[in-house]
Amino acid sequence: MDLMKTLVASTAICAASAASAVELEVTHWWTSGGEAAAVAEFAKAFNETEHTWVDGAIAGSGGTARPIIISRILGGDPMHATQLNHGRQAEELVEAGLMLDLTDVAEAEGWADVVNPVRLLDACTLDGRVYCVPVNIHSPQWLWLSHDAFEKAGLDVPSDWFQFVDAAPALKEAGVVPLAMGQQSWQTNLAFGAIMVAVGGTDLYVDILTNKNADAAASAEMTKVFEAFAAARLLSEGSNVQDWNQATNLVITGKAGGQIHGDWAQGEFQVANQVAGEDYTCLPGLGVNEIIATGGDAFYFPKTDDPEITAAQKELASLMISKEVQVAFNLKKGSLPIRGDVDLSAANDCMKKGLAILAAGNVLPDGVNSFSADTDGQINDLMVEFWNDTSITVEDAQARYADIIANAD
Amino acid sequence: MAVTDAGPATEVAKRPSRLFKNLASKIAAVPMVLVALVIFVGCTIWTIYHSFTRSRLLPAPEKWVGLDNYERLWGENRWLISIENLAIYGFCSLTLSLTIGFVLAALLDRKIRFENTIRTIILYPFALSFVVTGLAWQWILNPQLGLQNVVRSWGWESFAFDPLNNAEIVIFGILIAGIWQGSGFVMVLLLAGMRGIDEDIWKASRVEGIPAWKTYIFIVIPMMRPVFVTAIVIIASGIIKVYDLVVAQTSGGPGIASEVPAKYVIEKMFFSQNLGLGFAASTMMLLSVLVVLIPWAYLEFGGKKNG
Amino acid sequence: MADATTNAVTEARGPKPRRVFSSTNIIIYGTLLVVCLYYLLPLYVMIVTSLKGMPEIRLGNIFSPPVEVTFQPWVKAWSEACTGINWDGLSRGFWNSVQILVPSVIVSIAVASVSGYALVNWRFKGSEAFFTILIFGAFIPYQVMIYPIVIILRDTGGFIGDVTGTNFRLMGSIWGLVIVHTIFGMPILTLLFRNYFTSVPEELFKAARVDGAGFWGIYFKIMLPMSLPIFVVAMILQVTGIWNDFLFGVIYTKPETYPMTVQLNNIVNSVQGVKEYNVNMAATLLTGLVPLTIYFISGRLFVRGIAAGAVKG
Amino acid sequence: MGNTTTHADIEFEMPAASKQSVSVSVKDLDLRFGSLQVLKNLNLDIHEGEFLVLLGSSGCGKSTLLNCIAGLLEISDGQIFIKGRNVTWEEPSERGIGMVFQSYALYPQMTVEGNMSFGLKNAGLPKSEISERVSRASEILQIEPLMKRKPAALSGGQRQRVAIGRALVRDVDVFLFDEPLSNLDAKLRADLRVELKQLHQRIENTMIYVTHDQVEAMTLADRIAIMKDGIIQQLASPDEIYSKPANLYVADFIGSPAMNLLKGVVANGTFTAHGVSVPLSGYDFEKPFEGPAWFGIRPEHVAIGDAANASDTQLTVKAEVVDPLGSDTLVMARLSDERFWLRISGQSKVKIGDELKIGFSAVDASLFDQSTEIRL
Repeated sequence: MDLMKTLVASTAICAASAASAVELEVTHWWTSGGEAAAVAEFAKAFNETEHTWVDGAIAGSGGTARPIIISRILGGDPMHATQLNHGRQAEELVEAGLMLDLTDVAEAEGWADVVNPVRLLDACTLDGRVYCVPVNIHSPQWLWLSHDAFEKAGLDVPSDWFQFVDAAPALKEAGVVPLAMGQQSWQTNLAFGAIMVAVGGTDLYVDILTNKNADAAASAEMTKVFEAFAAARLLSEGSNVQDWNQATNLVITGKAGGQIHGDWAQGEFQVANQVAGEDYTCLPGLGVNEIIATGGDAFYFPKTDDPEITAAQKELASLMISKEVQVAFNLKKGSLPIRGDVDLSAANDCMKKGLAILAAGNVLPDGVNSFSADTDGQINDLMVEFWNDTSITVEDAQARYADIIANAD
Repeated sequence: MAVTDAGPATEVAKRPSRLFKNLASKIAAVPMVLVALVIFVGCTIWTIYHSFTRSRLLPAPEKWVGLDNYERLWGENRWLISIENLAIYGFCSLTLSLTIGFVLAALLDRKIRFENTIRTIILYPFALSFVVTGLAWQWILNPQLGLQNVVRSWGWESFAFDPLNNAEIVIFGILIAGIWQGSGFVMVLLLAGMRGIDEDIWKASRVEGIPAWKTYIFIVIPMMRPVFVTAIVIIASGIIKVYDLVVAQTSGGPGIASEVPAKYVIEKMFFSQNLGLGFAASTMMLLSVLVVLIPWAYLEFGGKKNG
Repeated sequence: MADATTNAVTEARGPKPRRVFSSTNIIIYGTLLVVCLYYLLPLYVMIVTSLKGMPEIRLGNIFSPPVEVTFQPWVKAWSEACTGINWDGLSRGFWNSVQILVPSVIVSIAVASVSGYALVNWRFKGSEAFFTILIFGAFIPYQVMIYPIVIILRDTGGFIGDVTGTNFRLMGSIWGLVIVHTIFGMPILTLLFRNYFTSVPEELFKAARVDGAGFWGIYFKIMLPMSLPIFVVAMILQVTGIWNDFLFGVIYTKPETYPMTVQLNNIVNSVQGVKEYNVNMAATLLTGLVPLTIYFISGRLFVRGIAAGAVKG
Repeated sequence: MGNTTTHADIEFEMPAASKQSVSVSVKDLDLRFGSLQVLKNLNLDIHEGEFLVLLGSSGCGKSTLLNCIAGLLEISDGQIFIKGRNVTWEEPSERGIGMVFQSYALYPQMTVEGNMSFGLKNAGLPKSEISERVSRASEILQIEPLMKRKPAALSGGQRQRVAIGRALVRDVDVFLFDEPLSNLDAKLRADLRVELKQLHQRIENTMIYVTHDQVEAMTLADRIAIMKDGIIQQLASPDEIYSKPANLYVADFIGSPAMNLLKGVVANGTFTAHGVSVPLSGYDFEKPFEGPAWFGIRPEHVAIGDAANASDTQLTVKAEVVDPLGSDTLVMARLSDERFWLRISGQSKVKIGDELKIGFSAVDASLFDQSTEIRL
């Protein structure tokens, strides 16, 4: 990997502080098959410098990892780098001066020019300073369909959400659960967001997420979204799984017809050696609108007093955003790279679809970046309750939703 | 308290400072006093104070918002369901643990054979964590792979036992696992208490011809009050804190049907990053504990101070 | 017994005949058998599942014994299962757990037993009030305390470091973890020790004072040797609690020193495509092995210890 | 001889026969638990080599007083001197005392030898000295064969002997006994009582002994302090306590069966109760008195039959209950509507319903003021 070495050497930081070898502890919650393989790419690249990557994976989800990350930062014993959803979530830690300022690296490498969409870098920026490295783009609004399952039911693979709903009774008859859905609340909320874009349209979506327009949340268009969501919940009966990748596995094995999930599900299909277009089909925007929201993951670097560690942290930051690592990482993760200037010819069908949409600029803001974790949590709670309790009416749910949006921050 | 200067005393000893009397014992009590004051009282006050603030990801003592967090808390469906679940779980868990523990203890007390083996079998789940307990029972109660499937494969096709995916009874699915884990310890406590009861009581009741079950209910149980108190403290403190079990078994689902307050607190604090709301919820939990505990503590410790 | 009265003189002599299959016995042993099955079922399922291969598990019957016994899941759980990019299973966590366990158990029991002893024999003004507060403390969910304790440990550790001129820290060091386990073990343990020491005759304590033994003399030479049963109880409770702890272990340690439970969580919650139930069960059993062994070995002592005084209010 | 006491203040005069220096002195002792006053302004001097018994019913404060002297209870006010040294705030072990408890309080995990040497080890004595003292004490108490045993392997009597030995080895001036014989059965109790008495005669240390058993008190004590409600009612020799009780409480407490008490009036040198009249010419009044009073006479001071002829007062009563005890027989009759006990010879054949001629004299009696209950 000579190329890597040159690349690293060319960065301003490395030149500045010919750092001696240190160990960097990196915390993240990427532990599923595809995720772990992707992290390994980071580690591999970093270990090829003189430094060492100490992996601090915490399985579960951000909820398990977050108290650990935050208490260690608060306690003055931080890890050296950590995954956090960027945007609103880490704001307070940055404001408290606990995070390393990466502005010099960002300016030296011209991140502002290479990161696409630039909103991802904005999410890392507070008062003009850059505090995190975006590493990938994730879009939640995808429908994943199992060819096996539709074959069993003797149907063609649908090309959008509405066809999928029409096909559901036949799938049921064939003993296939139409829609796989994990029990965790964020998964139901994700599905809601996807249906909202597909059924309600992008204007409605933007109006609610960006403008937090409670009137829009109470509108008749939104009622349609809730009705569609209410109909969808009837399709998931019998999918009693917890984790998203278990739900994805139902699709992979043909036990379920489809799953509404983010593009990271791609990684699971890949690990299972499935080929897009042959074994499964992916429909961005649920096949209705060719549009995706761009959320993603980012890495933050807690401040330390040790200049050697600070140097190594900056080195890791620049490594994570470098072209080579971006390609290697995102191919494994199934997500899109955050820079438009990389060659992704190795990408599969689904990724290419995503890249094309991204290149066309058909992007939407993501819920995580728009709402505070608190509001997001409230919507999660509402959606999972609504999804699982069919006695809640559409009107009732919509009223509560509008209420949350009215008080959102 | 002055020293009385009396009689033909050759000397009058000055009372040494009370502070240094038995100094070693006072030093030894320092950890307890520190834990009680700094951790339990101090942190509780800290928590209560911050429940009135708009603390989000980090504690923000300067952002005072009054009762806002409490208003929101009691307006949330999920909190109400959590409270209701805790009440159901708490009541059932307490009564069932005590009943099962007592019945088992009474059976083992009948001088049976294999007592040691049976006792070990009943007690061993206590060695396992709630996470393990939750996983094992999630697995057994899994409708596709577990009990339901097995009974159906024996030919009882209509058999339905799927508590973890039925919002109406999911809390009882958790209860099954909770009882499994904790009742053995209750049994051991009560058995120990039973063994401590004077043999003569049994002789007396035999002479008077009182049936065994009546002796247990009317004579043995009242005599075992201290043991029951210990057992109740241990069970109840576990009930309030029930979290891992729910997370491992159902993650609060289906929907929000098996949510509990401790889980609400933790998720509001760490998932939703709304520390203020989480603190408000934990203050409410604390308040309910106080309402139950204060009368008990008064009866238990206030009455026999000089006894 | 009605027939016995008719021929009382000839029949009712000597010891009462013992009937092995009396209805009472059948009910008692029958009930106990059912109860034992209920308690053993999960353990059985875990063991059986951990010995099956994945194809067999998919076939469905979780109660059927394995057709083909395989120890592969155990090997995998111990040394191969992975989290993130680490592929070394539980083996590493085992020793980490031992290193956390030993000092935590010793310190927490030492502090609680001394506190209980001071509460009973060396009362001071307000000692009962402190004890009541401790008992209230048993009802506070740990998670609520995480942030304030983090801050306290940070500042205390930093203070000690400043005073001693070293870069001593409590956060992130094993002593921080020991302190946390001591704090949260304190309510129940102090209750146990207090109740036990209350049952020791007061005259013994008086005699020792006349004999010139002080606070520590009486504790070490009189109370400690008398209290073996309750120490066994405390030890078993603490070993179980600390070994099974996940929350504090993960917050107060670093990846190299993660205890076994953290790695168990990582293995169980890291799904590589299909959930490998057999590996999960094996990992679960491996993690539970230490407390389980302790229970199976010293269960009798545990029961005796509780009977020896833990039950007195 | 000794002095009588009043509620208000207590003064003592050294008995002429044993005029010795004071060993233990308690001055103005107060003990309060919160608002509860357990010991009130208590004064007590105990002479060197004296065997003092604190006697009273349970809850009278006798054990509490002993614990205060031992330093096991922190007093609220007052002072305590042992051997002329003010020990009020000293640790129990520094006071020069040895103590024996009702429940023996042997350290269960130590051998007999370990029990006896524990205090000496704490005091930091050299090994040779410890073993010498232990063997001397074990010889005195004849417990040498038990030295390697643990307390659990000993009988009750043996345990108490070890407990005494533990106090003995301390080589102290004052021994404190807290109901040491109460946990033993009757036979053993009598045996050990004798041994204790012999022990005292042999080592001649000061001993303070708490009991509720008046036989123990009468047989062992040089002086007895009878306590009630935290106050010493009377401090005197057993003989004086028995024959000249200082107040109604003491009179009623000492003696079995208790002193016969008649309620009446003293006027013109005569005590008059319902149906009884006793001339008081032979009675040694403390000071002249007239008014309502109690007249007390012990059962054995009542003469029966012909012997009654010599008495000042003679009456006839009917036997209602007859309790033969072997050596003598107790007879209950009724006089002035009160129960009236008589002690007669074990040989006499009295049956229920028999008419008995009895007589008694004021010289053997005790009179108490009805209002103050103090001896007249």
